[in-house]
Amino acid sequence: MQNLGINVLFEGTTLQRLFEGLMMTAGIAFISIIIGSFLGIGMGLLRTSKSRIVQFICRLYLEVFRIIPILVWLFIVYFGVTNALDIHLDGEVVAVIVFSLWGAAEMGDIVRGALESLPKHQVESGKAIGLSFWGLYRYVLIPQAVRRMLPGAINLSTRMVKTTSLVVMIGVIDVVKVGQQIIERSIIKVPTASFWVYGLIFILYFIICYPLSKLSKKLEAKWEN
Amino acid sequence: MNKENHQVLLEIKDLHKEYDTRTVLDGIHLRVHKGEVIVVLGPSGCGKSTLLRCLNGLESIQGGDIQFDGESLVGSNVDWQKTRQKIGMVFQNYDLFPHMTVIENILLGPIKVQKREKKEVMEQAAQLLEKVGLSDRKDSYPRQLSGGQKQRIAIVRALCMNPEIMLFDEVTAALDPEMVREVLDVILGLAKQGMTMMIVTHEMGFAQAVADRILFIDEGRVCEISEPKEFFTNPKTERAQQFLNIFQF
Amino acid sequence: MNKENHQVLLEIKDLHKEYDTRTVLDGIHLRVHKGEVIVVLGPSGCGKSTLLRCLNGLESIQGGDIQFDGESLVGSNVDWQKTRQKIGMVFQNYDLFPHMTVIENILLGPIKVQKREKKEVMEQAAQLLEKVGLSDRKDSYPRQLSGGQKQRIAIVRALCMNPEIMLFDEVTAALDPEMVREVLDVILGLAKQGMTMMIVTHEMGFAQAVADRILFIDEGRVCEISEPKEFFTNPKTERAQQFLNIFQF
Amino acid sequence: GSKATTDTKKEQAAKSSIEEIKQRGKIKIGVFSDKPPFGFVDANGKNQGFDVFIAKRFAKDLLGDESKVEFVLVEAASRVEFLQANKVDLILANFTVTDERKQKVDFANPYMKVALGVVSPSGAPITSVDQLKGKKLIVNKGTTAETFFTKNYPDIELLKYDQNTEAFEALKDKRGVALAHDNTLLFAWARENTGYTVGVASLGSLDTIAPAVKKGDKELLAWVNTELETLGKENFIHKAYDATLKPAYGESIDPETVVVEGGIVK
Amino acid sequence: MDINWQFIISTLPLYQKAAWITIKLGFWGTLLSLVIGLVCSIILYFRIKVLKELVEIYVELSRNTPLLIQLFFLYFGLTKLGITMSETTCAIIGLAFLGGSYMSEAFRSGIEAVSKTQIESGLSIGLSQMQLIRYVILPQAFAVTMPSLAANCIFLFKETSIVGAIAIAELMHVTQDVIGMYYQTFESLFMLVAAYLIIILPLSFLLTWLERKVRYAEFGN
Ligand SMILES: Nc1ncnc2c1ncn2[C@@H]1O[C@H](COP(=O)(O)OP(=O)(O)OP(=O)(O)O)[C@@H](O)[C@H]1O
Ligand SMILES: Nc1ncnc2c1ncn2[C@@H]1O[C@H](COP(=O)(O)OP(=O)(O)OP(=O)(O)O)[C@@H](O)[C@H]1O
Ligand SMILES: [Mg+2]
Ligand SMILES: [Mg+2]
Repeated sequence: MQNLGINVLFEGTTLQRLFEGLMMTAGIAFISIIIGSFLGIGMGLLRTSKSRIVQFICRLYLEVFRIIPILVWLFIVYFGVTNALDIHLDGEVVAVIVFSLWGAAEMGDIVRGALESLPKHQVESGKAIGLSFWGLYRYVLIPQAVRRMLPGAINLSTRMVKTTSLVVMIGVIDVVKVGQQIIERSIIKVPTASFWVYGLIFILYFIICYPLSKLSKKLEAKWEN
Repeated sequence: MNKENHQVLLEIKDLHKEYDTRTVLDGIHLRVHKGEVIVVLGPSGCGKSTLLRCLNGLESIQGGDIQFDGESLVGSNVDWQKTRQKIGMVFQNYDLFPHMTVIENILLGPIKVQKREKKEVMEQAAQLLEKVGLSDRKDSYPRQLSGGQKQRIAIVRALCMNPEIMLFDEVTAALDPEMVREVLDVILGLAKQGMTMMIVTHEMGFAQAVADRILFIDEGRVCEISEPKEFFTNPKTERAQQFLNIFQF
Repeated sequence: MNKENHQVLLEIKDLHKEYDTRTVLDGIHLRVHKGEVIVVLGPSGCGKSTLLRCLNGLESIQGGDIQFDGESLVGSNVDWQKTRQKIGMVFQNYDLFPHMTVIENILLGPIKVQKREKKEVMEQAAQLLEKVGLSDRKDSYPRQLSGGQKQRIAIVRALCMNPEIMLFDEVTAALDPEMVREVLDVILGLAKQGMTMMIVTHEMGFAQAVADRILFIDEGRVCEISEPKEFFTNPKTERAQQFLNIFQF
Repeated sequence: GSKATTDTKKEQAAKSSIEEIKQRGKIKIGVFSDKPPFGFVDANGKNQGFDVFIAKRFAKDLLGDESKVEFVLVEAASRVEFLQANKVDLILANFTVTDERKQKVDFANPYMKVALGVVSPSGAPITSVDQLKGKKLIVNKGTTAETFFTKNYPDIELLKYDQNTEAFEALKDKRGVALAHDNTLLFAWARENTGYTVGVASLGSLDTIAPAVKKGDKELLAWVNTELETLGKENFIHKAYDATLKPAYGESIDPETVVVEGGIVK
Repeated sequence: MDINWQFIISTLPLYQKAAWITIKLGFWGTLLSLVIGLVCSIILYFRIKVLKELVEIYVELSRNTPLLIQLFFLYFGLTKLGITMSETTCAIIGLAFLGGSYMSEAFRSGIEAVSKTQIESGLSIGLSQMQLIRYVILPQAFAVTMPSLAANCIFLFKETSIVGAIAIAELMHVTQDVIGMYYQTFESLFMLVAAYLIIILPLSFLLTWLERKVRYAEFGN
């Protein structure tokens, strides 16, 4: 029986499909992380604005994305927004949109934290050598903030990778779904399939996320002094 | 000290500065001539830092006028970015940018702000580094430097913009005595070369040695302005006498 | 200064301290008598802080012996928790516990470590606070105090354990001159009351005023040990002379 | 205002739905990817199963080639949304007809019927639903069994799982005393897993399974119904049964308990 | 948009029950996470041999793999090894397993943020190691790390949505289930969001309040 179980992984194109599923998972996560990071930096800059209204709106945006589950967002965008605007978007695209927006919210908070943690005299000494507002951010603040936010950002990234399994609700086949397809196909004949398939997926996730968290630890240590 | 005859570089007239409703600077008058070194003394919280920060536009002012090089620094249409290039400032906290090497720190202003030629700036930087004895630390990061070295680099960074006046705000307050000396020696050197400077310091020996005039401030007002010898041996006001007593055991 | 006749409280014999392979203290000898005030001077990095830290068990030592109150502080069976109660120490950085009020800071040691009666400790604390002029700040948090006030509280906190000796490591290094004075006045007061102390400081005037003996260290070795008047006017070694020159402009 | 626009949109969709599919050259059909033997993905990544078999035939008859179908893989909880948001033209995902669902989508005539069964360990067999009172019964989310028990036996505690495998695993782990599902599947499973019997072989009224189209899509609905009628004449659903269900269920099950030909339940 | 209020009212009891389950799971999950995180971070602080390595492996394993699969192993896997736990127990353990590593990281960075001079001045008034942890290190670490602890709490409460996979009728489970049965998608999602708001907003306010309180001493407002 045990042998039979692991054999499920090597039938036909199973491994290839698991790999494709993994790429879907990782692809959606990484594209979203990248877009989300850029949006998040903008968001973080906005959140340091002195305008109360801007602050309020940004805060609201963050809380809305924090509290409303991602699944709901996927439903809203995939079924609701595309229908209301009468456009068609692929599930993958919607997934990227939703995860990017979520990433932007969370990343914005991380960036804000990083910017606020910079000593005030950095701003002043930047000004004192005549840097313009943008020069100040471009050369002085953002490069320093990036270092401080990296651990948090990478942490967020692993969370995003792990959350992608929800996209199956809008018809995108991620690695977990592929796994379930394989398991279910073998439901009657190979009951131990689930152990092997989930075991493999567990390892695959670990393979993606572990280097990330290792990297964050490394950078954290490197930039500590 | 006949610098009084020189051209007036900076003129402060009846300067008022308030935080919320608290008056911090209450009618400061001062004329700084080209090449003159003014040391600002006064008890903690009297407004010394605030005065320097106002000159550099880091604080808005509530009344009076500041004339720099014949132009007013008051009002909303002052081009601070341009003005700050002519006014170098070094703070107490080592304010180097920690993510850049020494030379990157120095080049940032001249190249990105003043749009000067890299080669020319590099030469100037090399000269200045030589002068402060740090030619070999060009590619170090600030964290690899001692406090005194950091402050000397900060001075070079400011000088490399070719400012017309330098403002120093307790640049040695957080340093060990030997490092204090390193930094103060650099400033003494600048004084000899005729740099116009305003210096806030707590080193009385240094103040006496470097100053053309001492400006003693108390509670936001100018209490006394006199030559150093006179100030230290024979202060006019009782407040100044009290202040000097602190340093006597 | 006839304290030499008093009982020896602390005896350091041929103390060696290494970090990795670098020798930082290289055979220090010193005898501190009851009621004596030793000021430790020396250039930055010479090992002053390390010396004090060794006395308090914050650093392990690689050779020599320390005798405190007749007992050796070397070896693995030293009860540091007990010893540290008799050795008060105040550092440069305001090391009050930021999450506790002033009085909680003061009571922590006496009550949790020494298991003394709260009431009795409270009385002592009140007296000491009175002495340093901070009776009214009992319930403030450290962040609500100025640097000088924090250091005075840190001294009270150490004193409240009834130590037999106090170690001060540049307690005024990060302070404004007026605050420096506040804190040094407290220490001067302690000296008058006959507290045994070892003080690392960069305030030469104060050192001269407070010290019974000056210990001048250079590169981990005792260079000179003499009475303050002699040290300041007529140092025996060239190294000491160089050191003193730093403070002259 | 918004209601009016949605209405016109619906009409437009209704008017031209077949035209649109033909223009597109592909019919989008929502199927399951993890519910063998109805809709699943085989070892080579191809969609297979009873629903898929029928879907391919629909494509062939509508567009002339069975490859002109795009399978959209749906989940039980999002089937209706896929229709409403025009993500698919048709749902062929083991979709049980219920009154609630009729308000949201238009069902065509059925192509299959199910009866529920209850499987339990042979050692402690459950032979009537009454035995289940106060005990835990395992069901699958989004299945007929779930709807049936929720509606008719609200006092039976249900343990609901997403996947069939999980449900069967849970039964093996004795998380519930029995498991309710389509009886056909249960028979097939019990045959492979000794020690379990389908104690309740058939339960409640027969539910039917039908293709579903977007609410108001009269044209496609009519086409599907005619198609089912035509297919009935050649006993196509039986062929589908032989090709997809029989390998799973074996000989012991009478196809007539499952198959509905011509869209008419006999 | 027509909202089917009748449907909403009819599912109210269902959601209410689910909300309590979510709260219960979130509460215990968070509480256990805090305990695990605390213990782990203390082990890391003291660098206790073997245990330290184990903690490090645990943290990496738990942070870098999805809760869903962790739960399957707890729920289906352990049963094969003869350990059968109820759904709720599995869910709480799963949440604690995941949350523990997040909390441990938060505490760790908090402890690391406590300056060396604080530790030394604690030692110099004669505190023992345990007293040092109890009176000096933890209170300060707590104040520093409170924002990330709060974020983790909210994260864990939301993460309860995963445990629906092992047949626990929490909010997400119920929502998906109701949608699958009745297809009142909008209404069901509306209920879900409302329920999360009702749970998480007060929680968020409570945590902000707590954060203020904890940080007041050290940081003021
Ligand atoms: N941002 C601010 N908001 C409100 N009050 C301020 C601010 N900055 C400074 N002050 C107050 O203004 C007064 C003058 O401050 P300033 O820093 O100029 O004093 P200083 O003479 O430089 O003192 P020190 O010697 O301690 O540096 C002080 O009473 C201070 O409390
Ligand atoms: N933890 C450490 N590891 C390695 N070397 C150290 C460590 N602490 C101090 N040192 C080195 O030991 C020497 C003595 O240091 P110490 O802090 O005792 O000097 P100091 O006399 O107190 O100087 P300062 O006046 O700057 O405080 C220095 O060269 C220093 O670099
Ligand atoms: Mg100042
Ligand atoms: Mg030292």
